[in-house]
Amino acid sequence: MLNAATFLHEGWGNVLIFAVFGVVFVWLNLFVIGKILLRRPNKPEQGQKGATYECGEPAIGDAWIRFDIRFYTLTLVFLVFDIEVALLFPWAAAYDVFIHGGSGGAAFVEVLLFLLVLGVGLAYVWARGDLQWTSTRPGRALPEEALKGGVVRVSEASQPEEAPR
Amino acid sequence: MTPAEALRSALPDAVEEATDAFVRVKAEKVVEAARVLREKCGAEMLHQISGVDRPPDKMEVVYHFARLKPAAFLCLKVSVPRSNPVVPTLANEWASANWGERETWDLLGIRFSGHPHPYRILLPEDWEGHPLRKDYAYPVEYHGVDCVE
Amino acid sequence: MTTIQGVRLDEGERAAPTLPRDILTEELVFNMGPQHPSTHGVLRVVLRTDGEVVREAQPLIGNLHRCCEKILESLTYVQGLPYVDRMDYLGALNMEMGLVLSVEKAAAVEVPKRAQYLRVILCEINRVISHLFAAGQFGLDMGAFTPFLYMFREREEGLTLLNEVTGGRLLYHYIRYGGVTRDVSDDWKRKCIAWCDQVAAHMDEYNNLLTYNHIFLNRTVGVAIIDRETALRYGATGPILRAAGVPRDLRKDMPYSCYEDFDFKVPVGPHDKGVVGDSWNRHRQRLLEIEESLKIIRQAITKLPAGDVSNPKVTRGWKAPEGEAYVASEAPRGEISCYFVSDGGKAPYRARMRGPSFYNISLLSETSRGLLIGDLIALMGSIDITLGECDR
Amino acid sequence: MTEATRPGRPSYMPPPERFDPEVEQTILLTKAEWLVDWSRKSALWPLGFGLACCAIEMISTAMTKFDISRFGAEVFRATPRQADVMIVAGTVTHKMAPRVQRLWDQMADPKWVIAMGACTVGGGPYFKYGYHVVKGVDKVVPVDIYLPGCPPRPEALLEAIMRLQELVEARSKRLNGKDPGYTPPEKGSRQAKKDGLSPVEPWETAKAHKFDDAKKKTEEDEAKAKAAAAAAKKAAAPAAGAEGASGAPAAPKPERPARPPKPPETPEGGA
Repeated sequence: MLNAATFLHEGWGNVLIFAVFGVVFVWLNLFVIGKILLRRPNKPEQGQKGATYECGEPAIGDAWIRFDIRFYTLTLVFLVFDIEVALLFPWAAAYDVFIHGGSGGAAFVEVLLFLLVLGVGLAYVWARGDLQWTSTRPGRALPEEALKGGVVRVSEASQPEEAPR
Repeated sequence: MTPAEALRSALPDAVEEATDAFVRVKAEKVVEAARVLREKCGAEMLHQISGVDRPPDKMEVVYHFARLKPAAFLCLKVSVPRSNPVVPTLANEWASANWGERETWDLLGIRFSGHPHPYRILLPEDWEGHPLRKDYAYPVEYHGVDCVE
Repeated sequence: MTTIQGVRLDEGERAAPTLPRDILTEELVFNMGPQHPSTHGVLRVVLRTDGEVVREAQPLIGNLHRCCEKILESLTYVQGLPYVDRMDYLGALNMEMGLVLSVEKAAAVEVPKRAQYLRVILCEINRVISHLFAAGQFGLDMGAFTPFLYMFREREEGLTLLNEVTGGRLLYHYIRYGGVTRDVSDDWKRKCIAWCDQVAAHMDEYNNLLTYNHIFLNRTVGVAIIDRETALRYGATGPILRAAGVPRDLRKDMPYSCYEDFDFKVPVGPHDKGVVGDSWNRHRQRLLEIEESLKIIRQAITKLPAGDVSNPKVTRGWKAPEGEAYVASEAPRGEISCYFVSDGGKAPYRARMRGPSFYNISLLSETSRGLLIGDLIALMGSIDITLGECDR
Repeated sequence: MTEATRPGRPSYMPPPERFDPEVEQTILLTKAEWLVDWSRKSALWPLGFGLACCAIEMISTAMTKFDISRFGAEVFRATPRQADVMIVAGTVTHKMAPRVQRLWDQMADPKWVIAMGACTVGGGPYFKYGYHVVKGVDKVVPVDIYLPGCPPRPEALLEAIMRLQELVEARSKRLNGKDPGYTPPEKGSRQAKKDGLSPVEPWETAKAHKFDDAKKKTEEDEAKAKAAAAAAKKAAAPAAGAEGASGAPAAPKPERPARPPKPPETPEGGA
């Protein structure tokens, strides 16, 4: 039951203090000192200040393009293993509890099982070649055997090297 | 085989004037002449393209080819009327002619027919006039920045 | 055909989708523009990439066009010389040689032997300094900052050496038609030989630091190969051509200014690592050329003949008689030559200067297809361009 | 040697930033502001922006022998967003001028410019016959420090940076009118307009950003000229008709010129 005593005892007091300090510090620096006292120059729209910087040139082409599919598969693979590591942290933190409880070995095997399952996913993606995120040879994103099979891979389709000019 | 003999034997009607330093060729035969220099005289690299403005009526394009073994420079000259200076392009066979001819067009106003990319190369696209001509008037102002103090 | 500010970019993939499934992914078009750490000056490259692989690179030059040829036609002979220095501000003395040799041949001006030897000594010091800068800059492009500092230590001493004789650190106006402006003292000769020994001693230090550095090897070996045929087709000369296996060095093939008196080797073609014509070979080529130049400097200093250093006939208002000439000489970045035409007037009628970087850059668009962007930087760093002589 | 009498001090100060009117009335802690300026002066990050020969001397200055890092300026930033000083090192040509202008706009305030080399100060060796060279970079960006030399020695660039540090440090004192060495220019002079101390007419600001709207303006002028010609033709036709009837009416008044005439150029104060 939350009341003043338990609030402070469980350490939420510290969290409150730090939160308040953080907010005040930022507000103080950005607005009070910067804007009012030290008169930070504020000229947002002078000439082409807002234009995107492209080495001194007016920006040609736009960044919001439908880029290659291989980047998408790569980010998915990264996401999976990122979460895997995130899940390992609590296990590692609580591992000594298992050891004292006598079932340290079982906990270890479970984690190995968990890693194995994800390892299979990695092996599949690796074999399929999607980790090869730059084309091995100009114009070819995949090793030769992937093409022989006549199956048009998504990433290979996006680089029609022989497309008629 | 010296360029003069090679060109006289291969293209008898094209050669207008031939000394030991250079060979003057008709404008429309310059591509064949370059090919003869490559095959017979061993010219392996187009070293330099220079345009020369000879007012009041002539303009010259001077090609220097480099021969590696034994090292020498073979000179080919083409003279065109100043009113309508057009020379067929060498850019399709000699890649170094691509930029050389663009610069000659940019600074001297000699057009190269059949050039894949006939834009100005050194000066901005909307620059008027060709500076290396003898009668070039210096610009007063360009895009708001005045050229003379 | 999309043309962006006069730049023609192939539009293969925007054509009708020829893919079995309608997956049309676009490509990123952007500028590696005039203000960029790795373009060595104001070169603008329009890039079309699909994220990492360069589909097409179109170099656009002209940002530093300083009207050198028009000025040479407007000023008198001696007044026009400083402008040629500013073409390749890293190898300024070799640029002066380019113009001076053509004019001397056309006007049949004879140059005393001592002046020719002095020209050789100072041009070779200038070449060593320029190659040190180029090698260090290439290391900087590949991410190694320390070798740049080490090489600059020798470069600064070389600059002070040149400063003592010519009066300028970077741009010298030292060579005149018919000779040079100032003689060298014995003390300077001793210092010059000491400097040569110092650079020679540090060469293996540079090699351990940069040339045989494992990361540098991975970044440059077999990357951005310019083969013999492409180099010749595009007119690329100098270290690029020699690294591609062509033994072409004007100091040996068409000797000028007493180069035939010195014996030195021309390093050519595939060096001990990498494929012929790749970025590593071009880098190694420059370091080997430094060692050769040091040999030339030592021989030239020991064999320096006596005599005056300039031709008295050439005064301030000197005019070249009618005639024309075309003489090429070996600058650090390639072959510089001047097609000089004179009509006897107070100024050259036409002085067409050939900047080697102008032709070295033109092969960028063909050799950069299919490279990664990091390898494109290796290509541009290894062909070592200065925009002053490219745009003139 | 007090601040005001130090030899070689520029007779006028560079343009201060223009401040928001509502900030003007608040009390000023000059001590705090001086502290920020004092710290800002020792961390002037130059924009890595070498054009020609002077860039090589700028690199030599950044190297170990002349060591620009003694002044905290060895961090050459590649993007203008993180740079404080734009050292324009090399010849600015007409093709490069809009890019220099754009880079200057894209730099974050407060920002300064060192015009390094004779070409940027006033066209240098290319003044007379250089048709493609801008005669001085101050036609493109407002310059703080002019550094002559072709190329200037690294020591000269270091002195330019020291001189700029004095200007940066004196910024707060100058703005509050407490800087003895700074005499504010008289009202309405070109220098006052550059300093932002007196109002600037619209066509004068247009001079600074001409590159992109130059084309737009020429099209507008042509359109107006066409309209004026059409109007004149229409007015002339009826006038000719009515000519005989009631004597010659006055010729139709010519169309007012599109742009108000520019006031005569006042002499440049002090520069």
